[in-house]
Amino acid sequence: QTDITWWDFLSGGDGVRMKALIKEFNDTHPDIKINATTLEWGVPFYTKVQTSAAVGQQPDIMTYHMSRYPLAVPTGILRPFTDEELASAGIKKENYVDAAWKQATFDNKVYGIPFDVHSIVLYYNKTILKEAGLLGDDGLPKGLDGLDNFNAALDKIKATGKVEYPLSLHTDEGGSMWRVFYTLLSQQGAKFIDGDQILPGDAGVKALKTMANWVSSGYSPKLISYEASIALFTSGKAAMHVNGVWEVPTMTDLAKKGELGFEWGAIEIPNLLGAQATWADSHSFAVPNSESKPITPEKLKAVLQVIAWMNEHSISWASAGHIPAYKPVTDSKEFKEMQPNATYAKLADTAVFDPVSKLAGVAGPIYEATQNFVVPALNGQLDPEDAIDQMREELQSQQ
Amino acid sequence: MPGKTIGNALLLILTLVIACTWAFPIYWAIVTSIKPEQDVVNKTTLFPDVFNFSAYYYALFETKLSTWYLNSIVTSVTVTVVVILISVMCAYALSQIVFPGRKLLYGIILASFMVPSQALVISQFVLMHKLNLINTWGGIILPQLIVPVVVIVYKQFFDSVPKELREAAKLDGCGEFQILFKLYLPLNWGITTALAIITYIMAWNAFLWPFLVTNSDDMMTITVGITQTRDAFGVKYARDMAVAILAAMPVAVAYLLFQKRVTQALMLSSGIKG
Amino acid sequence: MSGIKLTDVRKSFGSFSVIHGVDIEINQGEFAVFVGPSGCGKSTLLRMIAGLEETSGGQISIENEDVTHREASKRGVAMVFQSYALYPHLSVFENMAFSLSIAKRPKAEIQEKVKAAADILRLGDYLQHKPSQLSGGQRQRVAIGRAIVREPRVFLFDEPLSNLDAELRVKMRMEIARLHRQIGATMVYVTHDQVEAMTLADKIVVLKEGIVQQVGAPLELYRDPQKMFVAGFIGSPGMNFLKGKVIGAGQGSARVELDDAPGQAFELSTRTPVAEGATINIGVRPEHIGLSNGGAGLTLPVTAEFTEELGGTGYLHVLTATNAEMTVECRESRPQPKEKISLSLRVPEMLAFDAEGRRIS
Amino acid sequence: MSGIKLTDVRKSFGSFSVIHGVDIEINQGEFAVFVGPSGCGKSTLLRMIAGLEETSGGQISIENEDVTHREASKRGVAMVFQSYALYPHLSVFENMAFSLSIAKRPKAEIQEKVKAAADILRLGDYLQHKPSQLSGGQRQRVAIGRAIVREPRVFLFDEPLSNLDAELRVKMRMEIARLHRQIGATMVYVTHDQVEAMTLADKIVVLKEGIVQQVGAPLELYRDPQKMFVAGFIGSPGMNFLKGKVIGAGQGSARVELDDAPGQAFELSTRTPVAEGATINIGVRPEHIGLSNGGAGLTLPVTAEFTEELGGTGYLHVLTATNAEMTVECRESRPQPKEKISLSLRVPEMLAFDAEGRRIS
Amino acid sequence: MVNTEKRRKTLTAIVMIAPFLIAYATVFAYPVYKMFALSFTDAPLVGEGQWVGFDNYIRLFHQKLFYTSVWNTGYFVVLTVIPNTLIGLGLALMVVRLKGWMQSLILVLFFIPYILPVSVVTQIWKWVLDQQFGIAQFIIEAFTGGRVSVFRDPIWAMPMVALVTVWWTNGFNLLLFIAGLRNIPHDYYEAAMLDGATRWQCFKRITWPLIWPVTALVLTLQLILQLKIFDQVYLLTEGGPFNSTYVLLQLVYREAFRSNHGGLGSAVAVILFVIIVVVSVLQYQLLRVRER
Ligand SMILES: Nc1ncnc2c1ncn2[C@@H]1O[C@H](COP(=O)(O)OP(=O)(O)OP(=O)(O)O)[C@@H](O)[C@H]1O
Ligand SMILES: Nc1ncnc2c1ncn2[C@@H]1O[C@H](COP(=O)(O)OP(=O)(O)OP(=O)(O)O)[C@@H](O)[C@H]1O
Ligand SMILES: [Mg+2]
Ligand SMILES: [Mg+2]
Repeated sequence: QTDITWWDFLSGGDGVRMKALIKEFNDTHPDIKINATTLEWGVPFYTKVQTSAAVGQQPDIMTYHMSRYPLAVPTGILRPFTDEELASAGIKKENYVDAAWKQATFDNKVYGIPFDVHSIVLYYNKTILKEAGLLGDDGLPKGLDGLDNFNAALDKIKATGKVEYPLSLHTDEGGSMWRVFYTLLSQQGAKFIDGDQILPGDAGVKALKTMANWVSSGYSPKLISYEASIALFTSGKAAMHVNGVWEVPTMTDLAKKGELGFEWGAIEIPNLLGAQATWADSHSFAVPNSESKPITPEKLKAVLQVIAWMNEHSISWASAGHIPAYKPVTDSKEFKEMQPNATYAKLADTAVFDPVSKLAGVAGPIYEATQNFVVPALNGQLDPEDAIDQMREELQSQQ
Repeated sequence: MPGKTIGNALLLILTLVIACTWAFPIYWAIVTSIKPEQDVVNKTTLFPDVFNFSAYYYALFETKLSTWYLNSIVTSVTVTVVVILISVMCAYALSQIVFPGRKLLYGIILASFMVPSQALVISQFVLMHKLNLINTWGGIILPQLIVPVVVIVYKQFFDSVPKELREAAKLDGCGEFQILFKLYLPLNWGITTALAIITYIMAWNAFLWPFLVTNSDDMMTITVGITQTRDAFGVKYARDMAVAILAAMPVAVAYLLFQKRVTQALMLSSGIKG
Repeated sequence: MSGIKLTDVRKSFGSFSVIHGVDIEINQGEFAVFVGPSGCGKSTLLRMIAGLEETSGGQISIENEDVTHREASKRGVAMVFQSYALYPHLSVFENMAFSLSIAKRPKAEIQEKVKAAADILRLGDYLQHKPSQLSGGQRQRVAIGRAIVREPRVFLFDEPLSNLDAELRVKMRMEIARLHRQIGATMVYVTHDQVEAMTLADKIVVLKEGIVQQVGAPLELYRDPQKMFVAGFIGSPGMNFLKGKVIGAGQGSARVELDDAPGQAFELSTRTPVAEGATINIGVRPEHIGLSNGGAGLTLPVTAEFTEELGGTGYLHVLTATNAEMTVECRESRPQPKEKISLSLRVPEMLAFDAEGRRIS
Repeated sequence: MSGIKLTDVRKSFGSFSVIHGVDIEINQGEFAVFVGPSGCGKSTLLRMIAGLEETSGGQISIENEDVTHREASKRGVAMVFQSYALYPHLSVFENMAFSLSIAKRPKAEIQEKVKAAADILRLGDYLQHKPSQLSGGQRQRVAIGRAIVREPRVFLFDEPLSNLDAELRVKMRMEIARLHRQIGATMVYVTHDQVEAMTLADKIVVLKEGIVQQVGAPLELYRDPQKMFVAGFIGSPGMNFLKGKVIGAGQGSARVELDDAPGQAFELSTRTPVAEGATINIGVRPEHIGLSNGGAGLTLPVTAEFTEELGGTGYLHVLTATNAEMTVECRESRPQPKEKISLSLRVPEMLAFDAEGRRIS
Repeated sequence: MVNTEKRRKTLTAIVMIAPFLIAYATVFAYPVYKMFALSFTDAPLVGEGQWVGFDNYIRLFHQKLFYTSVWNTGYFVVLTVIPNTLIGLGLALMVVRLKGWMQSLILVLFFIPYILPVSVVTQIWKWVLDQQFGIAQFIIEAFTGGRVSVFRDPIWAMPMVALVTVWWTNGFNLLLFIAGLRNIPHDYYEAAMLDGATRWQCFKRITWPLIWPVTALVLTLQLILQLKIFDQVYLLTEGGPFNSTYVLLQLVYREAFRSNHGGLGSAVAVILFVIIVVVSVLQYQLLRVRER
């Protein structure tokens, strides 16, 4: 029997589903045993990976954000897979979403296998939107496209007097705000990093001012925590909520238990600033590299087997809101009928991944800079123009 | 003198109000933990409408709380016992036996009192790596074994034991170890309890070091472990509170049971000269 | 047989010499008391006998064995401390049984010996109590019991009663005397209270600054002190001293005149020759002074100051012509303060000392 | 003028009654001593006078003013505590100046008053010392000094000497007496040591279980105690009590036979009538017992036990025929232990008490 | 003979000291040495590095975050040490007047936070102070007119971390003070009362000077303890917002464990070490002067 040490950062609905997958794998594979550890998402997870690999106590397999590869690969923290290794496990490039696969490939070496594509969506409260006259007959919101329309809609919602906030955003944290900021940036067709320039032009300021306006106008709460941002929505105190697809299970579960008190839906983030675009990232599987204690071939074989199996069974992962990276699954009928995924699945076509840079990625410098400059600016603690300037300067210095 | 009585009653009420305010966050955490998650955010009531223990069910059966309990207990108890044992012997020798270098040694220990062990995390981490103790109980325990204050406090208390007692024991035929374990230790049982409690609380509550030295959630102590259940998803204030309360429970219950003795023991340490 | 013998025993702490060549012999079964003012080295001497203090010079033997360099626990001595030094965490029984259980004696034997000691000391009812639950006198008894249980050759007591109040002290004093009669072991008892010394001792050793002043039975020291120090130290209230001058020296006798009673010269028989004109100290005990004018001997005019009243007896404090203080025992009359009275002293009851305090009569 | 007057004063702690209606009058300038066994309520009474303890009933007046419900600081009393209660962080000077500086008196006045008190108490050299640098006696003097400085109408002392060793106690006792003579204020002094009471008091108040037993001058209590308790309490060593029976009762007199001296009936004059056959207690002081066979009065055959030797005097402990213990003062001879001897008691020196302890002769 | 006696004593002493000494040398003395040694190299967290002299220190002295951390650590110490001491004393003065079970109950209420693990404490306070649903927001609203996300506000963050710390650690100080107050004999107050002192005068002239040794002890313990701040900051604010709560130990953690710069991390640790030693020596001297 091969024991596999598995680390992930998945909790909430993700965690439940991943645990179920692991259990199923363990049950169906008596020769392999996955011992899973869940660590805290973000900085703590990637710090642990770092230190454990340094002392040769790294896991055999771990989940890894695609956006971090440019940061991770040069530091040698990831172990590349050879073509033979992949082939022997039956992992084929063509079965995976192309954009995602590419992200994990450097110098023709594959450093990780994508598992999903996930993005942010707009959750909405049908009851309230209807009252504000913003709900179409198809049950989808209407009149949200374009910033002016959107803001007018927020006003209308506010005018109903039914909610505290028309739009709940997780305004106190860099990660969440990066996703919104990057989405708004991309909708202007702008890039975060262009060559060695960071945030060229005014797009950054515009995106940030848009967000700051929501907060200062009282549409969105100031500096609230992740949980509170969701709770505002689920408790009916906010009409709309921008968050990752991973919160879909939260809504589904509450609705199922009848605790939600309203009908909900989720759509792609509306086109506010010119072009349809949404931030996206991928979860992937990777193997940490360790000089002191490299992974043994048997374990590697088992690990690849696990990865292949996980992808093949990723339909249940889709129920966590994600879009699987394994094409045979997304092509399946089952997936195509899954709600609300089907409603927003088209966002995959316009998804924008994080910039390919060692500044990018979860728990990377950009996240930190967003925390330090974007968050205060959108909460009115810093002038948006200054914030963008300082962010630019800070990141430039780290480039 | 009725004025005095009214003054005292007012003072009592004031004290009571402050004390209740002081403890309110704990009450609030408990109340939150037994409310249904939706009630938590929907209604701010000081008392739950319905009792709902699903958060506890979750904390107990869907996290590794019991593993973390075990890790915490094993490491904290070991740390406490070993710290007390090695410190008491060292302090006794320093206090009662004349041997060359004793002043120097005591000086070093006194100086170590000021050394922030937290500043040593890097080199201790390196050391644990060399000893191959990362992510093990031993790794958690070892660096917590040196608590110079314990030696210093013991020495002060031993210094103040009347020397006649020691002489009487000597005449009664005791050797040094017997004097220590049959006389000095039981005589200073109060301060031993205090030091053990303090050491235990320190070990149980230690965060930074166990956080650094453990990797897998099977090795984490409870203090570190519960920061790992901070789901990044959904609304689960009640769960967070339930987990927190369960984490605090063993020590809290022990404290409440032995409240008088703990208080008395800890008060002894006020006699320590800094 | 000799119980304890000290031969030229010396002790210094660093360069500070505390005991300067002490020779004492205490017979087996004898009750010896070391007295002397505070700091004279009584405790040090006792602790050297116990082996708690190293001996810097000389020899200590117990029952004819040289124990000078033997460990304390092997000398067969037991000590009762001023502070009792009871183990506060142990019950009375455990306190008394401590030494035996350290020696790993059988349970039954321990039980029996403690029982016997407790009976002697009437502690039977308190065996399960903790020291803190006992009165001062009971604690003292436990401390003694702890010593008895070990059946030592020598008992040492270091001011065992000074923590007790006056009443209890008298009682415990008697108990210790009774104990000595009962078990008959050699005992050495240190005190700075001369009443205790007088009432308890078979033999008193008077120490001063690490030097033995005089050794003898209580009444011997009282009646025939060799030094002025001893004369002043023994007896309560203390002896009165009056300054005088030798106005005529003969063979074995001298003519003396007191400063306070000029013109009333008298003849003293002397053991050692004294020079004419030498200063001399005359000692008279309070109970040997008469209040009446008449009677034989010297008449001393004094002024009464006040009387300390004890009921039957009173101690009258007076000032002499030269403003020296004197104490007089009075049984019947009580002069009023400021009253001028005359005291009568009888020559045979006077002790004479030379200027260095050596006895000359 | 009356210094302190207590009228039917009562005190209970919760439901536990401690003082049961005490009436005492102390004249201005008088030195009154409260004595009694431990726990009899002496301290409580004193603290009520001071105002540190509320009064449950009755009236307390100081110099004819009713102060029963006045605050402690307004009563014009100063108290010296057993523990001295010197402020350890203040120098001797500051300790003595404390009350004045609390009252915000001018610097010069404080300086002067403290100086004066320090002179009286011979503390001049120690004004800058901290209490911890002083000896026990000096601390006691500072505590007194702190009281003097306030120029109170009344000084209260609660066992001020019980923390001192025996020698120092005697000395401090005299100093307090001297102080009283010097400043002449009303003083109330609590002690459980009857020797202190005898030597210091103008008036002794004997308390037992919160009830006044007898009030009077020291020798009055000594010679004419109204209760057996007082007779036994006053005098050192204590009075001897012998049991007897009334074998014939007359008008103003009774025939009594002692259990220890059967057949030697004697006549006692009585103040209160006694019934025939009643048990009676005869008290005799140790100094009123003769050792010689001859002489008038009763002859009591006893067995000598041992003698406590004091030099001039010795206290002989004897056992009577019925195994009662007695103490006899002896001045000349010292009977040997176990020796059978006879004591002679003279009837006029006997005190008789009935079974309840009330004086009958 | 005298020598064998001495030798025997020394031997016993060595046997008694050995366990402590061995532990001390390995997990304490050696790491201290290693910390200094590492700070002069460019070693990663684990593994050997090159000797780089004072490069690490020079780098630190050019880093803004370093100064921020030093400043914040000091700010935190000021915010906790003195309030903690004063509040402890104030509460002790109130509690010590009570009797019996009432006193026990109130002591329990004040003391119980002390036994909670730090992560529980931070969890509870995050919830109590939650910007949307926190119950304490009612009070904050009453004072500021609006809700404040206290751990995300550069002005509020550090004081709030300090508040939580005071709440968490005050129980122990309270106990020390109560014990100290109980050790002041009642006689002193009675004597002062007879002398006509008011309550305030009693406090100023008797209680305060006599409780001073305990106060000094509390101050010293607090100072050393609070300089080592990491846990609460890490769990409550992670150093934000804009590094306004970034503290030295966090810098150690970041450099060594996140960025794998063992050498630079050690240099920060050395500086923290030096600061603590210097400050405690200074305070010790200061308190001693005050005592005389
Ligand atoms: N360990 C020591 N180091 C230095 N000097 C000491 C030591 N022990 C005692 N001395 C000194 O030796 C002298 C005699 O002390 P010792 O205790 O024998 O006196 P003592 O007669 O018992 O007095 P007391 O009646 O006060 O108990 C004193 O001057 C004391 O200061
Ligand atoms: N605060 C109190 N509460 C309850 N009972 C008390 C209190 N103070 C004293 N007592 C009781 O009152 C009685 C008299 O006490 P008090 O202190 O006056 O005795 P005392 O004569 O001074 O004794 P001692 O000689 O031992 O000092 C004792 O039984 C004591 O237990
Ligand atoms: Mg001594
Ligand atoms: Mg009393």
